[in-house]
Amino acid sequence: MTGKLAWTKIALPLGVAALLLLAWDAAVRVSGSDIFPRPHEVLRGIIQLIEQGLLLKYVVASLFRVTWGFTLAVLIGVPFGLFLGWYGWAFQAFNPMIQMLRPISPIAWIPVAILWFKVTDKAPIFLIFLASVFPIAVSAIAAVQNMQPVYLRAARNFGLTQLQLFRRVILPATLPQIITGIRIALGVAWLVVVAAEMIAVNSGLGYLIIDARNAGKRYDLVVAGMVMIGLIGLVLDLLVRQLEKFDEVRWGYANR
Amino acid sequence: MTGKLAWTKIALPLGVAALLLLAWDAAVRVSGSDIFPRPHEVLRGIIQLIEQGLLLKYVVASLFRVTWGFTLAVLIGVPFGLFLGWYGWAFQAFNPMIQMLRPISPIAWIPVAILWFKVTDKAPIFLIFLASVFPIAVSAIAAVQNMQPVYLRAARNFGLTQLQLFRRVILPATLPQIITGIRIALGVAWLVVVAAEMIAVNSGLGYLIIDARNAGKRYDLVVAGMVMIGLIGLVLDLLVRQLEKFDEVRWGYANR
Amino acid sequence: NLRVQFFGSKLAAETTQKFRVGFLPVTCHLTCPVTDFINKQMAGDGFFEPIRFNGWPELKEAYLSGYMPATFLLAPLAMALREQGVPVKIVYLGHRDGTAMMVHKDSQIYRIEDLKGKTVAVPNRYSNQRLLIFKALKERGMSIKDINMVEMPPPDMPVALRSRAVDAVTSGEPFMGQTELDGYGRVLYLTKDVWPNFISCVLVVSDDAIKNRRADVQRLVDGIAQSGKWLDQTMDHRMEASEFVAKNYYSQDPRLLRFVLSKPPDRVKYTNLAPLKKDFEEIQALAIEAGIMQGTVHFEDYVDTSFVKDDNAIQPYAWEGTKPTNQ
Amino acid sequence: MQANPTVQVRDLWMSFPGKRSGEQVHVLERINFEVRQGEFVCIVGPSGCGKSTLLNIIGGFLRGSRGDVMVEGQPVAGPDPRRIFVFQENGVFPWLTVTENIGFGLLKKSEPERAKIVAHYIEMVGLNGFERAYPRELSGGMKQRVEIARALAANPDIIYMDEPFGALDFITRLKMRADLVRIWQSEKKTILFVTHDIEEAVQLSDRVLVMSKRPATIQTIVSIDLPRPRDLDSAGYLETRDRIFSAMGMSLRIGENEKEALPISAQQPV
Amino acid sequence: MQANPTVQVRDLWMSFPGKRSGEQVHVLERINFEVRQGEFVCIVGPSGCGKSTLLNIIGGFLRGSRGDVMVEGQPVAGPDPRRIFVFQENGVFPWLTVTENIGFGLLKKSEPERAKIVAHYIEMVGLNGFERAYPRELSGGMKQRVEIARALAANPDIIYMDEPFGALDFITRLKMRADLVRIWQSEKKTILFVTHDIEEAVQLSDRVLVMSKRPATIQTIVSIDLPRPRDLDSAGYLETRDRIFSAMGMSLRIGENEKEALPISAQQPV
Ligand SMILES: Nc1ncnc2c1ncn2[C@@H]1O[C@H](COP(=O)(O)OP(=O)(O)OP(=O)(O)O)[C@@H](O)[C@H]1O
Ligand SMILES: Nc1ncnc2c1ncn2[C@@H]1O[C@H](COP(=O)(O)OP(=O)(O)OP(=O)(O)O)[C@@H](O)[C@H]1O
Ligand SMILES: [Mg+2]
Ligand SMILES: [Mg+2]
Repeated sequence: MTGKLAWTKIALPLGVAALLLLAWDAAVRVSGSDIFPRPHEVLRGIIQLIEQGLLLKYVVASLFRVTWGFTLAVLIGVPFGLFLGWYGWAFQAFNPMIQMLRPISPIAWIPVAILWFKVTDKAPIFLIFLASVFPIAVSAIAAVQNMQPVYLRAARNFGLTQLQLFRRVILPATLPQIITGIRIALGVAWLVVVAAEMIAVNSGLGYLIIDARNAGKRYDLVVAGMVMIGLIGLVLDLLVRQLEKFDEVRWGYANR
Repeated sequence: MTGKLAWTKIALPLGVAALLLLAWDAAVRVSGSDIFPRPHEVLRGIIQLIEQGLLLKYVVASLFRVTWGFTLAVLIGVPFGLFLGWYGWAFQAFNPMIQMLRPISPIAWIPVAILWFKVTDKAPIFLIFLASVFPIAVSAIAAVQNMQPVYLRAARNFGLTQLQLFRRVILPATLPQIITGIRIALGVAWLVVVAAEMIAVNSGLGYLIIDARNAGKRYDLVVAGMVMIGLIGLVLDLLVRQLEKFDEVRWGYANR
Repeated sequence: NLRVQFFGSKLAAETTQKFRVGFLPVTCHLTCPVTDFINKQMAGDGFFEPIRFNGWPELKEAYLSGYMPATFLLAPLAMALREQGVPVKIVYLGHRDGTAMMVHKDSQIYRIEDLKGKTVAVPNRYSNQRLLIFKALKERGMSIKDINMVEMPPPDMPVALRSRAVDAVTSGEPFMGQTELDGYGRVLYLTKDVWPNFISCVLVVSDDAIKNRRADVQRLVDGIAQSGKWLDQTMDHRMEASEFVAKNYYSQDPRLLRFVLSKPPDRVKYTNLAPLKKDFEEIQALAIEAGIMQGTVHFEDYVDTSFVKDDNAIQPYAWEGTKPTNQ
Repeated sequence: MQANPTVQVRDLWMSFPGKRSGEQVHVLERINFEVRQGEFVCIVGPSGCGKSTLLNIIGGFLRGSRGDVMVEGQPVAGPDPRRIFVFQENGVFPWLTVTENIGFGLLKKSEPERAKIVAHYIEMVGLNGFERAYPRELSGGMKQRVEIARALAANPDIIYMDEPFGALDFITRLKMRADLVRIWQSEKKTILFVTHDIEEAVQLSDRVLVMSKRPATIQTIVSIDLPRPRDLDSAGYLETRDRIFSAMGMSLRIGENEKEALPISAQQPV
Repeated sequence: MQANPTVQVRDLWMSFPGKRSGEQVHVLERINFEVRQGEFVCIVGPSGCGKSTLLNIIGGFLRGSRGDVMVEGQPVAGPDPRRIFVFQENGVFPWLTVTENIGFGLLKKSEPERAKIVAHYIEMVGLNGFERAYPRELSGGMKQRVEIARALAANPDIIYMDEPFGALDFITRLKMRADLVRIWQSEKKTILFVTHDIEEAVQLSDRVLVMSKRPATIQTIVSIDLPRPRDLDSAGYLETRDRIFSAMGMSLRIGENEKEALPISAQQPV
């Protein structure tokens, strides 16, 4: 059973990946284009980055910025979302503002970021924070508002302080849904890393992509940057999904 | 009661908005900066756009692109997500790919979009689609995987065809969570509209922002674009939330 | 044509279409809209289709994808593309001089030497502004290591300088002029002070277009040359161009363009735009030093001078503008 | 204060907004009764008549459409930790273990004290060995016992119980009844107890409120003056039980839906 | 084929993986029994002993750790629409109205036919007037009746019911029992019925499986050869009932947990 599980967990996605790579390669070859890189060219690009010692540097730089921006987003977005979800008046007051702010592109925020944070790492961190805090807040608000009534009633019955109520009932009751929101937001955080690293930073995978796009015909490096971001995204998502294994949230998941 | 509700629903957010506007105005005045526009300057910018007949044109253009990209994302993301959530092998096979693709910035996809769709409206639509399909798919997958076991069992008991099962049990059971995912994705779709409209289109609110940025010091128009996107985001979110009122999904929401 | 278009064809520009030319809303590409506008005024219709982009990467990618056969491009980038095997030829220049390095007016930076240890923002690695800094520093016995160079989209440079997030900025106009106009930017140098006859942007066309649409290319080069001369003919022409370009092509404040085109008048020049070997050899030498070229191609590879037989013989457009609208 | 009414329901009406048609579902009509302090009152009535609704209004989780509900002299504004509710739907927190669930109402107590109380009630409801299990690992009856233990552990003055023993087997049920009566007697609690088991009502309570079909009114209130422990074979017991049976039969017979109007004798041939 | 075993359970063992300690929770041990076609079998046993687990394994929703379960001659691979399960937890779909829920198993029928069947069962479970209500607008007992109607409407060959009448009041319960027996007799269904009400078991079934405490074995199987309709005052009825009572008492007395070992006489003084 475990043997079979491990097999499908590894072999299936690898098979799919192999098929995709072949399709990609074939498509480029058939199109006769010399603009778009073929998989082995991308690999060569990655190797070149490794040799230059840039890959690790860029990965670390982006991870640093995303980690900060995203952690701040979680630390602020979850409590804020729970708060708004629970207190109707707060929701009425602030929800329209949230809904207005969240669709605004990080690119539009760049001038503000520069003004506030100059050309430091804080500027991209701010942009990443801004893009990911709203999905988290929205999912936390929705999770509270969709809580099962019977837990609410039971909770209200025991005369908890507000803090206890949040800590011991609302948070755990909403955690499974919030984790889904966090997973989506983590993707969004990386989604804006390229825009965020437009700001005068000379490192990072987003910078790599911008720089390679500016360079003549280095789409092998553009794709290399995309692949690296994708791989990191995959690993981070796996890590976040480990949270779902904790006893405190397992109740929210059907047995798979 | 309704009177009071209406009051809080309108007066509270307006109050918050007014406070924010005042704070913004004061901040710009105190900083003595002349780069950042004050609220009335933004209003003037919006009026100017209206007079030039541009505002409506831009709003319609962006709405057109977002509507297409987003609708495609919903039409593909929801069934695909439900499918992956239900069939373990499909999840094993495709989930890693999804997790890899979803953090990749639309900016990085621009070259691909230009190659495939040239400088047509299809290119930004593709980018918007790409950015919003993954949040939708992820939330649909999670929703299926977190379905309450008892509904699953009841559903499996009645010997439905696969299609009936999806249509009559899995979709309605997951809809409340999927709607949250759709709301988040709608924000993400707008989040990337600026990046998407970088591709030589000469209309749209994203284009307005880029164009105003290129104009040296037209931050009044940049902010005007942000405000318009924000207002549209607010309205669209309100519309999507109307879905929550349908009987078929109301069960998923605590009585508010 | 059954070829899979998914990954782009080899710069095969569709011959049936109007000749497309890519440009950005910067003064370096001013001749593109000017040519188009004057043509439309004189002939009722333009003979080419100017496609406005908003940033370098998209412009270049649209060109690479074969969407348009010609475009304005950064000179070092065009050369690097050729070196990377892209069938592209420089046929004419976009302008000469035309940019500046700005510092904050309250800063203590008065000479290039004062940049030591300071943060300087350039648009990207392939911009000629960056090469210009190499040259300026080298001539003063310094090197690129003496400053902290960062890359930044030009639209963000005014804010960055205003908030003193960086000490100096340099990019194409009108962003530099904007800082000066708003009173916080001070010119550290104009390009002509460091690198007379500096070239930042050039007009490039694909080999394919040179072969199959020679007449279109020739008309384009002639038009660009004529409008360049027209611009430099009188200050009135420049003021006129500021109006119609700002309004119809760049959506910028005409004041800004007027400022850039007149203060001083030789801040940017649109004459003498035939590509010369010595200019490009200098650029190439710096590009190799800056690590953006290998040096495997030469002037003859990336420039096609055959469209400019005699630059001096070309006459400015005989068009006196739409004066009444200026009132 | 002894023997003062603890719960007073005066002219209570309740209707739920009708879904589509706009017509309302009238659930409670003109409900009047009082519960004295220290009294054990059972509520019986046909399924769907409004027992849970009534209890929820008294508990402060719902608001009546009309009328007053006072508890300890105050109008009910919301739930209160001195009055614990045992829900008909399972209200055990799925993210807490059995121990944590039972200790939920004891946050103010010190750690060892809490542990002692929790251990006591785990013992009482017979969940030894499942202290660290999560609700998903429990059977239906075990979850119900966790909820009962959680309510008792909080040591409230008033306990509202909505069919608390519904999922328990016969023996466990007897034991829980005995335990509940013991706690009620020794700690002078007030208990309002909804049940669909008439024998249970007669065994437990001082008074039984018999509700009619929806829209529910109070059909009769049957006082049970039998001494405790009650002898289930005594004539008094049997007579009281049969009075309630026939009252409930009546409540059906006067209901609109004649189809459901099974005579009491229906208990004979199945 | 008549009188062939429809359900065969042979040497079935079941244990759940223990949470933290790694030690397993042994639930079923060496379970052996058969159910003939057309038989009505009740399962009784103490709360948490494994009744739901056993039924879930037979229904194909869980897999035993060891042993064979055959239904109609085939090993059980999963749920089957000819065998409908009524869950202990409420399995009514909250997004469907009462009508839609009850008609859920009838997708293959034509629209008018479905409407007719649904109307019939709505009538039977007494939910007239609530056809278009959603489950959140129903009381606990009403939801349970919806689920029963949904199962019966699907007209399966075998019905597995896990405490289906737990939340019903006395009268409704009697009516549902009578209806179930009528359907069972007229349509020759096989029914496996878990209950915690021993009277109910004796009233309904051909045989009663008495399970012991966890790890549950089959304590005894009591055959009930009383004629139907059953006379609840007949000596045979009372004697059978008491045999099961004492078997269940036994099952407690031999359990490990002496605290729970209440003697049968516990039913006397409360
Ligand atoms: N939220 C609601 N919206 C509309 N109607 C409701 C709602 N809650 C309950 N009802 C209706 O109120 C009536 C009484 O419900 P209640 O739950 O009080 O019954 P009950 O006496 O507790 O029944 P049971 O013994 O089956 O639990 C029912 O007819 C039900 O349909
Ligand atoms: N998913 C699970 N994980 C671990 N243990 C479980 C699980 N499900 C049930 N158990 C254990 O199995 C035992 C039997 O549970 P089951 O639900 O079959 O009891 P039951 O006889 O139906 O009881 P009740 O009458 O209370 O419904 C219980 O001790 C329970 O703790
Ligand atoms: Mg009830
Ligand atoms: Mg059970």
